[in-house]
Amino acid sequence: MFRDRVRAFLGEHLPADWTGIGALLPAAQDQFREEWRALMHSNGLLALTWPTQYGGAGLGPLEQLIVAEECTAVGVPQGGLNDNFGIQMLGSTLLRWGTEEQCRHYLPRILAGDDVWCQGFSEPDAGSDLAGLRTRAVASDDHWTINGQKIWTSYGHLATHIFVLSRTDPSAGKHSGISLLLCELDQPGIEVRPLKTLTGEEEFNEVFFTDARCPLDAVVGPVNGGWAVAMDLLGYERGEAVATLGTRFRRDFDRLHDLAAERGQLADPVLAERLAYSLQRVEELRCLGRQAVDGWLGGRDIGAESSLHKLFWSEWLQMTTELAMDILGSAATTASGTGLQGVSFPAAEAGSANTPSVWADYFLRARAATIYAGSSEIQRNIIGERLLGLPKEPR
Amino acid sequence: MFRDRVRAFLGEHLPADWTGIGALLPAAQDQFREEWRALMHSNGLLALTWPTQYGGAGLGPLEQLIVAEECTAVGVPQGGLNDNFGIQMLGSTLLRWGTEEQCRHYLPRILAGDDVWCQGFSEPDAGSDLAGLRTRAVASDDHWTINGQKIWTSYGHLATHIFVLSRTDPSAGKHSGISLLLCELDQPGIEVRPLKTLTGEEEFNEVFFTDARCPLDAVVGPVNGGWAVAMDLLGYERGEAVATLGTRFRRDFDRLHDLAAERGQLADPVLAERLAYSLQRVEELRCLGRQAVDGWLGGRDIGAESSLHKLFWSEWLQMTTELAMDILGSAATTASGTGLQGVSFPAAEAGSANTPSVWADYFLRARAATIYAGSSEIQRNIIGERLLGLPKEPR
Amino acid sequence: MSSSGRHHDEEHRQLQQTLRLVLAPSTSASRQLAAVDQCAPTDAELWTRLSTEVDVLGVATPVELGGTGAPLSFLGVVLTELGRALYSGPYFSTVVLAGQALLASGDQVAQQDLLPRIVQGKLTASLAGLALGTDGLMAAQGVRATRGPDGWQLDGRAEDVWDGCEADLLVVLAAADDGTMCFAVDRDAQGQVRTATGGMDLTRSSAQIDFAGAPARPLGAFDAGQRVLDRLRVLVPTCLAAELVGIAEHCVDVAVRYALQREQFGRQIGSFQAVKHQLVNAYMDNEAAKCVTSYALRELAMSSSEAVSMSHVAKAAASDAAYKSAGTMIQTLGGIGYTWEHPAHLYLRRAVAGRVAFGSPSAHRRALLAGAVRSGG
Amino acid sequence: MSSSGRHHDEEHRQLQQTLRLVLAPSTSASRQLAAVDQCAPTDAELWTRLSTEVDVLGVATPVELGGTGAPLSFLGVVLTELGRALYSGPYFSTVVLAGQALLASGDQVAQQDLLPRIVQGKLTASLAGLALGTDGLMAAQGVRATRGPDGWQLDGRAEDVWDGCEADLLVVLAAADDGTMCFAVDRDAQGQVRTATGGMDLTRSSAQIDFAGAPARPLGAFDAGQRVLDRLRVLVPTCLAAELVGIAEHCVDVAVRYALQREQFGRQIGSFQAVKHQLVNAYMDNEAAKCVTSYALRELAMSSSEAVSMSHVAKAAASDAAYKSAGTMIQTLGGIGYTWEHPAHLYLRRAVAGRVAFGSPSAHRRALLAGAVRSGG
Repeated sequence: MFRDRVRAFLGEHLPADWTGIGALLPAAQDQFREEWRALMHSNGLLALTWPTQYGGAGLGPLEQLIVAEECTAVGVPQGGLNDNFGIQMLGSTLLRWGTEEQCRHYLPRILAGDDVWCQGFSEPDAGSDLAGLRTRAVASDDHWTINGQKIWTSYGHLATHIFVLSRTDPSAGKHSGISLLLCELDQPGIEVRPLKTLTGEEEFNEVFFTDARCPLDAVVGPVNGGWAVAMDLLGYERGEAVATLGTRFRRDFDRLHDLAAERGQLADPVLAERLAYSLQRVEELRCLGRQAVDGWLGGRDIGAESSLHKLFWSEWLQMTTELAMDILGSAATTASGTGLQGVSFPAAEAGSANTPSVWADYFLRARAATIYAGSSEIQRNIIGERLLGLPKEPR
Repeated sequence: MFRDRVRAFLGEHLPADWTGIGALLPAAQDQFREEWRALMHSNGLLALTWPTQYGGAGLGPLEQLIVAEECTAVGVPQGGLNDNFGIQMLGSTLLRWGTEEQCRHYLPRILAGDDVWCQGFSEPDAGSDLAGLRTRAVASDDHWTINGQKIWTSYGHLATHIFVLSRTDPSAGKHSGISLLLCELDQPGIEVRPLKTLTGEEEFNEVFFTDARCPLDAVVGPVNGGWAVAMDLLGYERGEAVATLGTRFRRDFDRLHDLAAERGQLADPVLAERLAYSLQRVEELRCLGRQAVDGWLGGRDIGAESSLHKLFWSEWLQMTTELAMDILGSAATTASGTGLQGVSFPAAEAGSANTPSVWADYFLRARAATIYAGSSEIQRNIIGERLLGLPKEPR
Repeated sequence: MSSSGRHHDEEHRQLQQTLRLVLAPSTSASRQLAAVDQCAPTDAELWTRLSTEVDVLGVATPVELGGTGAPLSFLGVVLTELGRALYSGPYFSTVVLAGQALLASGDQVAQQDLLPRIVQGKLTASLAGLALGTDGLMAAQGVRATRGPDGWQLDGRAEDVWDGCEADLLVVLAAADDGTMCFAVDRDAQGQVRTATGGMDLTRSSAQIDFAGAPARPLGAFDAGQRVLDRLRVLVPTCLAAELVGIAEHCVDVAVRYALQREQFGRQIGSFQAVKHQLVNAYMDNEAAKCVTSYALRELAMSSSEAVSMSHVAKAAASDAAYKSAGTMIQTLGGIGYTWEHPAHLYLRRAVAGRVAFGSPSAHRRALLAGAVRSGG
Repeated sequence: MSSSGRHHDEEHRQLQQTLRLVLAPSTSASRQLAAVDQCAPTDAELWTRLSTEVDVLGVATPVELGGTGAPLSFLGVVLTELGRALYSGPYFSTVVLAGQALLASGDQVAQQDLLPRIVQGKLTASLAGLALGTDGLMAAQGVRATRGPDGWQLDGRAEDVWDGCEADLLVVLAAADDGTMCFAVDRDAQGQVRTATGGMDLTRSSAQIDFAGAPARPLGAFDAGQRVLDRLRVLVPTCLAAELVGIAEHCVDVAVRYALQREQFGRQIGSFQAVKHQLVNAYMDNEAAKCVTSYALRELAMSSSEAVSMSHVAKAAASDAAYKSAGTMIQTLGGIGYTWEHPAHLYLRRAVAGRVAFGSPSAHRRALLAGAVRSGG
């Protein structure tokens, strides 16, 4: 019934020839995304699980999942680029750890689009080892003073606010003495510097803090107890990915299969065998996603399970884009057309053009898959230690 | 010139229809090996590099290499099964570390076949971590008393003597306090128990020492300085392997290729691609072998380089025998004929039958390749630390 | 997609635990080896316990034929546990191959005669004549059926018949003039020679069966042969996948346990990333294989259109997973895993044989891709 | 086999060291990126130094034509170093493609006219019309040569001509009535349009060239086209392998250096087996690729019967090695390797393009196997 409502909404508001946001040019994508977010909001499809008093829909994870699935199926976003940080991650975290006052202040502003959030976690010397972070915040009478540097801040250039993991007690142990601070970006003490990726996109940023400030009460959860808050926050990133990535990657497979057929490459048994393996694996991925979603809806913690999912899909993506390069041969290395339009991560957006240059671009972008959001090496440690019970390395 | 002499010897003594020792039944192999060893000895082709006063040929590593190459080319052994331990390893080590008296006593007896040696290094709890060995030897007035257990002693059931790495100073550091002792097997304190491998062969043994004895002067090199002696000894195992394995494995490839052709499987492009890759890699292996031999003849230490060679060939062997299983399909899993005849390690002997059951047997035997003589994990550590200069794990 | 409920999770777990208790004695290393070394016949006591105590011989049989009428997912649980225990009795041949063939044949008389006896553990059976063709599983061409004055009789050779020497009853797919037909042949019928064949797998017996005018009872109507084929070509790979998942999981379990217990360089070897990450890679593939296999069984139970493609995914994934896990186990065990005394090789052998049986991963992938092409992407 | 002596090891080392000194400035990350960002043309000063100071433009040219007359192994050393430095000038096109084509053509007049100028760095050149066919490298079918009243002229299109826009001279393999012929076309000849093409590799320029009645000078006798083809189909993949070995080695060097310097969890990341063993795997393949490439060059220099098969092995091995090493480098570098500012992606791009150019690993393997079949095992 809810699913029917979502489908009706999508059917009503999308043009008949809609193939997915990936078919639009980057500028048109931005515009569409903004309008579409407003439309989702006014139809009560944004922040499904937030209580109504903060502007949410007051529904449960099942409804949230249904929206994610249906939007994915037709190839529209479920909100703005930064909503993953504002709604999914920070919003859910505030609802669990924040004060009533914080929720009342921040949540409606996120929905209204007044506050646009980004994440300040990684640092140049704290990548895989996040707890090695060195950005420091010192409390004075009425504010925190923050000094340090963050990196890999996605869409930081589009944001107005940043949640910053900072060391607030340098004398405490590595995982203690950390706090999660909420901070406005538009101030003299903060500089956001875009970082070009290897395909030339500007998606990540460096954020420099030089005596930057935020209010004393802009701490989420306990002061010096931010590590647990941050781990919780990262957990909210996962549910949707496991639910939708299988579908998105299967669409990528289908596009590649079409391309191989068009170019007569299905007749090459060696390439066909590799395509068949890619298909097998993406079907495995879809099943793993379904299973994790079932567990998630059943209230199971899918922390380490999501590591398994991440490891699986990142390897699938690299294998499949490498296969695309081999299917295309020199067409992929000499193609000079445009690549993927706008932000298409980690899967290409529905509607993306099916050309050699798009696949070449996708191949290059896929290099990040085994690095970002916990490298494959870290994921293997997590799985080995939490799911198999193997001992940690001695340190 | 020397090569011509070796070829003439081989041409003279091998039957015209000789295809390799692998074509003989196990009992015939044993008999051939014994007679062949005597023939090699009487023709001065055994212990090429030993000085003549101990019965050797007094020649250099180049001549040794030529004999190895030519014997490999026609598929005859270069001696008995235990000569790798007696001549190559212990003999070379005695010449470097032993006393004049030890050389005079032991070396001629090895050549004459009076003393047949095996190796007592690994222990149940000291496999990859050889220096963790716990077999203890205590000196009294006129002898050492040895207690402990060795394992994976190849051809121990064929031997009369064993060289035993023992802890002679338990209070010293892990790598100190170890000595290499020479010990007779035929005594009440020693029990040799064969250990069946997963294909049912008896090749390895456990050796139990219960107040076993050896003379006080049966120590090679300094007392408590045996670790360096042992590392040196292991080095003598390598030169010949790098020189001949490429040739032997290329012969395996050719047999598999013939088999695939016979069974019409070359027409399967997926199998053909995998065969082609196997061929590429075995050619790489042959080149690596040639290069290492050049270095070895030039006096370069090939310690870590031989780790690279081992890692490479063990992976090649597993990949190729797995390919064989796929080429044969159910013919390999339902075949019930005889497997490889006798000892064929690590490569199958020249002349081995080219049947599904031989390949199935070979596939199973190849499981040992990444484990024995330094597992792949250990080899990667050695290469990473010695050739790439990467840091050891903290301990 | 998503959430088709609890999928009987709790009941599955109970069944699993019961089976582990019953199978525990036969899982011990010494028992497994003794069975192989002495070429022990089927463990009759265990067979009885499986039929009476745990009642799993009828897990995929309707209630009216004496079974439990449980969904196919329960069969999957049983097969996985039997795989883990490297069970060497004729469960797969009797319950999956012959039992499901009988069900698919639509021959009610035969069903009512035979299936209750199978469920009660009083009749073992197997299937001859199912082989891999270019387009997936098909009727092997080796056995021909002709109608003589005394009824139908069979001639020719069937290869790789699991538990073929011991089976009380053989269901045989044979080529008749009008196409594939399905027959029942009794153990004591004349005109058949059953020869045990050896091979890679030491814990599953197999036979070559030569028919020479063996009297055979046809099963079902004129289209029964095709119906049996249609059913088994999807069901058999899926069920074998469930068994292979058990093999795979057991291998990783053994390796993990060893990695926790074995110390080298003063550390548990499982703390080394070189070991840990290999185990994780195998575990990841096992989780995925388990997941697609149980999904494939659900789709099959619902006669969903995805059942065919998922059977290919499941057999390919579980075959690869079992093969890789067995290899990883031996590598983790080191030398000890290379000995005859350790049962590791028995698992490797079963994995290698099961990988090829009823279609290699490559063959199933090819069929999967062909299906994707036909269904238009 | 074995021991063909020192193989000029010491001289190779000297040449290598000299080249590293000369190339060092252009290897710096900022320089490499600046060159890409500004689409800088060939670095004229460096080109001059290569010709005069290091004298490597004539490394594969006989003394009587102004070259050094060194064995081909020296060319391999140069190409490997240029690969390491990600050199973007027209060395491969001028010296390997055009220079070796001229040598193989047997046209002494053209050789005496052109090669000394190439050696002195006064003439850049490239080759058009070499493409991958089903049976290895062959003459592309896009360009046709016809004899008109004013001599020979070319029509049609040549793709993927390295440094094609900038080359002073083009050697063109074209289809004439009697088979493949070899021509020289000057830069300022009319009837040609050279269009720069973009693509994956940002450090090697490439062009599409359209000929419409372009006047062309035939090179060599009637069989020169075939002789050039016969030589280049073995030489070009081998030489490109040498360049790819340089790419591969540089990638592992960068990764190792970073693994020694970068600390996480209080340790150098290179001390983690997860990192260390990946680097070892890449290194092992690089060592093998280097080894087969130098062996292939030696065989080629001796016109050995193994030269053809070893060219396939070398190109396949070096392509895979470079591709894998670039990926391993980026994985080791983590996020920083995914940025535009770090030159890692330039190496990856070159590796990806070089892998496909003049025959993919798979194509070369296929040819290798076919050769093994023909030579009877």
